[in-house]
Amino acid sequence: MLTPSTKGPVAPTDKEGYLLDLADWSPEVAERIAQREGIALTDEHWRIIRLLRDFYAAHDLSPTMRPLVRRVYTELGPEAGTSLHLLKLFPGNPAKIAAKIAGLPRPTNCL
Amino acid sequence: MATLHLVNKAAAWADCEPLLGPEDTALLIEDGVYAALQALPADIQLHVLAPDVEARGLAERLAPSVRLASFEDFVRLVVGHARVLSWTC
Amino acid sequence: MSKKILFLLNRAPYGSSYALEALESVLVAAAFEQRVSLLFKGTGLHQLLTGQDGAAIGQRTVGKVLSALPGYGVERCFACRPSAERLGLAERDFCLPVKWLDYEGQRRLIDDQDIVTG
Amino acid sequence: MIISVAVHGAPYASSAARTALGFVESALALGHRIHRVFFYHDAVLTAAEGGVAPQDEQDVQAGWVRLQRSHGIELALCIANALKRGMLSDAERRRYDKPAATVHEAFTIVGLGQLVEAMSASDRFVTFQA
Repeated sequence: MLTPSTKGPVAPTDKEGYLLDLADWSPEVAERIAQREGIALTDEHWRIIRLLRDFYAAHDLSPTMRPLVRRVYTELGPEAGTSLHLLKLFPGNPAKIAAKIAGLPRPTNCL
Repeated sequence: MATLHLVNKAAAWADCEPLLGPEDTALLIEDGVYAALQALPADIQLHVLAPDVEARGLAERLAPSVRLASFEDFVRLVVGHARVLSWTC
Repeated sequence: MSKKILFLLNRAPYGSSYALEALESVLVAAAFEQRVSLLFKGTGLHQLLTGQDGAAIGQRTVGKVLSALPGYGVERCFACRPSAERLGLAERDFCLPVKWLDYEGQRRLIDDQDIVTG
Repeated sequence: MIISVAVHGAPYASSAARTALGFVESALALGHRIHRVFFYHDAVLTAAEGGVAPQDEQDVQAGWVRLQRSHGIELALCIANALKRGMLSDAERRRYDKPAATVHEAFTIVGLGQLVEAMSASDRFVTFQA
């Protein structure tokens, strides 16, 4: 477990913490955004973050919850690929919070 | 059940026409009403939206088989068909 | 209630926001568990071309978004054969598998829908 | 019958919002229920606050506002399409730190899910293309 610190590069974000310039993203920036969300990133988190970044590179899309769960299921297996698991890693709204940390645009606002 | 085809550009008629089923109806609106000036098969149920026809000076130029529809007729056509397909281009 | 919704996609992928914004509504309809089908017609078939890179003009890549559709549960993608013949396109040009329909097939597809939109 | 309507065309550059208005007025006159009017693509600009219509042209926005007042019809703007075109409610204005709200108060900004809900909850769905 990483010790929360207030150090690390700062990148400009909007009021909800999404990066203004996606090119500013780096693993250090991710740690910093996660910290603001009250999340200490573990390897489990990083597997999801990498998968999200790959998804975005392939599809120019921040996935909403269902396709995200589906992709995690196929790529990382049935234990990781449940909404409950994602909810544990990224409490609240996993698709939104994980996208924020992964440096993707906010998922299309459905609700 | 039948489809109501809305056509709002004359050039979109070429896309719509091959997909008109025997029970289907076409309603030309906006710039789609110009499509009613060309020679069209007589067996098509063809309506044109009256205010759009009037605005464009076409009322006297329509074939007798073409029917003028008011907005209320438009609503009745929508209700009387299972679905509405809107063509544009 | 789950409905059968057909999206008629006949806009070119770039040059206006119609194609991408239409795809957004396709993805949301799928996310809300509607039975979604797509019918590509006319220059809408150009959305399916491989090798697109929207970044060259500062836009998202329509072909990349389309390739996400199976992951959203959208697997019913149809293409108008007469349009493709007119435009000189074949399935090997496409980034997504499609089922080809002639006019009769398209009429049957439309007749089977609750809603058709763009 | 329960009817919902999608409007796709920009005001002025297209007739979509005007034709849709005529349709909705007549549907109400014939006793049908309008579940939602969903403005998509450039049609979100129909809600622009502060437009001044020429005296000798129909004020299409005023027509929609009247219907909203008299029949309580929901005039919904797609949030994603509205934001990128500068159409902001007061809440969105504050969220994105913009100087002014630009959406007439008769219109509401909603997620795309409301488009799907309108399709699902209506007997007929009519799209007014650009």
